[in-house]
Amino acid sequence: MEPERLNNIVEAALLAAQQPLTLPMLAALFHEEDGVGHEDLARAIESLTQACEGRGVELVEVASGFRYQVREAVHAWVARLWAERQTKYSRALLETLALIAYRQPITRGEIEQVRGVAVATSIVRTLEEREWVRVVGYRDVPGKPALFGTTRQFLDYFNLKSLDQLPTLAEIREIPDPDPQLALTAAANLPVAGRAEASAADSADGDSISPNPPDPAGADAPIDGPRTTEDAA
Amino acid sequence: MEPERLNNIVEAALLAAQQPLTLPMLAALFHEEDGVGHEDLARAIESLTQACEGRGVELVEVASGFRYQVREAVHAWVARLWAERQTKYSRALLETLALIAYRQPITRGEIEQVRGVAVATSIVRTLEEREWVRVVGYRDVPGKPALFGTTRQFLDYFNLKSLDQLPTLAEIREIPDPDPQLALTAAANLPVAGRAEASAADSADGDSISPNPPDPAGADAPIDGPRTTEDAA
Amino acid sequence: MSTEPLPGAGTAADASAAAETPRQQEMPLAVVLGQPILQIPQDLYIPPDALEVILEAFEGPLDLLLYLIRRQNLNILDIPVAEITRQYMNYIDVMREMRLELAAEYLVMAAILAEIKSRLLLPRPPQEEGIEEDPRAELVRRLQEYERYKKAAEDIDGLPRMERDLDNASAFVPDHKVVKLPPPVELREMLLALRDVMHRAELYGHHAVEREPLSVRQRMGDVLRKLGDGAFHRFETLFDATEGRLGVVVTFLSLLELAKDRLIEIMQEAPLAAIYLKARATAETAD
Repeated sequence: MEPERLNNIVEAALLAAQQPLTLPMLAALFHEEDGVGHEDLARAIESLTQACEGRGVELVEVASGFRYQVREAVHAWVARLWAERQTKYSRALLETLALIAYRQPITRGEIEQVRGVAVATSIVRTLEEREWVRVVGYRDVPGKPALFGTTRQFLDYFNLKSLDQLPTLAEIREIPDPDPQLALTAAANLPVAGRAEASAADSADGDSISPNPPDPAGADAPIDGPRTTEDAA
Repeated sequence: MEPERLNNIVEAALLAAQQPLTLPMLAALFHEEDGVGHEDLARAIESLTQACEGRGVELVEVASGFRYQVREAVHAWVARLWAERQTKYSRALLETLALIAYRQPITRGEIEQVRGVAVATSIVRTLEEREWVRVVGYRDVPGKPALFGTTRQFLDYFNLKSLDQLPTLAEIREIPDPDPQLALTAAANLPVAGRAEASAADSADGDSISPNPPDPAGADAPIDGPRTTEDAA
Repeated sequence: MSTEPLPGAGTAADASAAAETPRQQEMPLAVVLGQPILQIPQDLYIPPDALEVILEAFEGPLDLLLYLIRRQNLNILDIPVAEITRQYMNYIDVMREMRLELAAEYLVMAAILAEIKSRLLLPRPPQEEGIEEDPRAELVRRLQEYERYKKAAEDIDGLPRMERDLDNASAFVPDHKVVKLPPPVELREMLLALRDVMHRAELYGHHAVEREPLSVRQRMGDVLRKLGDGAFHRFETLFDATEGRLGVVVTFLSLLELAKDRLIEIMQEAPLAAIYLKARATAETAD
């Protein structure tokens, strides 16, 4: 199949589908005689992506595939098509979502421990109804609490390809020498440790509170030394 | 507003809206300060229409306004996005097919005799449309009923070189009941069934437990159900 | 162009432009007497009416503590427990007055603060000094942990997201007809169906279930189709030499079966003369 025709079909299919399409899904549109392989499709995507430059829409890849979407730059105008649209979420919901995203799999109890307050059932239900989170298993402790994780729809909604693209989680600031006297003076001078953590797999116990000196350029330096605090009891 | 920005907004709005937009509807997206008149919008539409040349979609005006739509020329491919798997075949159809395979050439009356119930015309038609069975002749009795036999396509679909590769009736009698556990082992002795058909409609949850030959690495083993740890309540 | 939201403009810019553009509006912390309150008051003293609603803006005791610490620009590691506890208790008192259903978490936090304060005040036996950790450490750890995810939630909220910042682009599909794909069939399903129907018909009982060459059955169909024109066909034309001996045998057996089944006629005018075959019924004779 000539590249131009292939491009046209892929463009039309992506615009016709109501959800993102993966390469295998696109490949399924063709018959064997069309002789269209994944590389051909990848090239078509590439070419269509470039063709969007300077236009009001863009072709992006999110977790569940490729989609055309309205560019952020013009969305303010386009959004007037929908006068009433709820696009705001409560802090409680966003914090719960953040904990599930960064610490999954996580139980409701563990979320409550970090947030210091109970998680309303309605929040969990909303997140599940939006299909942003789902139960991925159960923890083997009394009560067998459900473990929550995020879904592809969550990533799609927030325009992400994978969890790795989430904003990096802020590093915990160092805990100074536990001497209260010292702490009062020393702690004030400690810079904020801003190490970027790339992975959402980063779990609570994996948070190393590292005694490294501040390194302005060291955003990516692996600071995975042994934990030095004993407050995790 | 510069024409390029205006074009982008109009393009994005038309692609974001779920129905055609009229010029007044488009005009309502802009503020007075944007200084966008109907002539500007008409020019934008004109320019966007031209930009569609040689692409998979076109900008057209219909009774209720302007919309982007998939071009006729690529529709045949795009339509496969909505290829629907019909629901499973009925028991009656499978029995009819099996009797035709094993006792061909056979008339509908003879099938009914064995099954003890009438064979719906729709069943025969479905099997004929799928090109698995066909009329091979007629029996010389009053009414000259058609005799049915299976086709090459039938063999191809079930991956058989000839009908002799089907299990004998004696073997069939020994097939254990379709207990999910037993099915996996018993099916291993049967010829491979079900040609794989790539389809966008084939979603993960649609995975049926298929009697594919057991894969030693277990990669294809149908253990995709909801994970239930043994301690899950 | 002046009122257009700049591409990529930050949220602060949006807030000011919110009135004229369809941009997201900043959610007020609270609405007191019809007036939105966008900022948490800088003073500790808050009119009790306002406090009631402002407290709803806090996501719990950790959030409230963080606010108290941050409001005074204090390093979180450096909590002056006594002062923070005093302020916290002030809030709790007002909350108690205003909201009977004050969340227990707030009271638990008050107890924790009181405990930390008392432990800091108590002299410790010299041998334990330096071993026992700062009584504030656990609280600090929790505050830090909470603050991380509070920030993470803000970051997620800041991501461009569907509906608010982005939208699906889609084109109309004329002639939205659905291509129907037939359902997949497993051979096993068909065999199970056959097993059941055989059981039902008790065919196993009075039928020879020994190996029946199914290829003969198929060949019967093939032969019938060849004879489907109703004309006489010479016996030899039904055989395909390229199939070899087995193929010839299969064809021959199928002819015998067809004859036995009264589906074909076999004719020979004279001994050793050519043999002709003909279907006993054809589409033309069928009505």
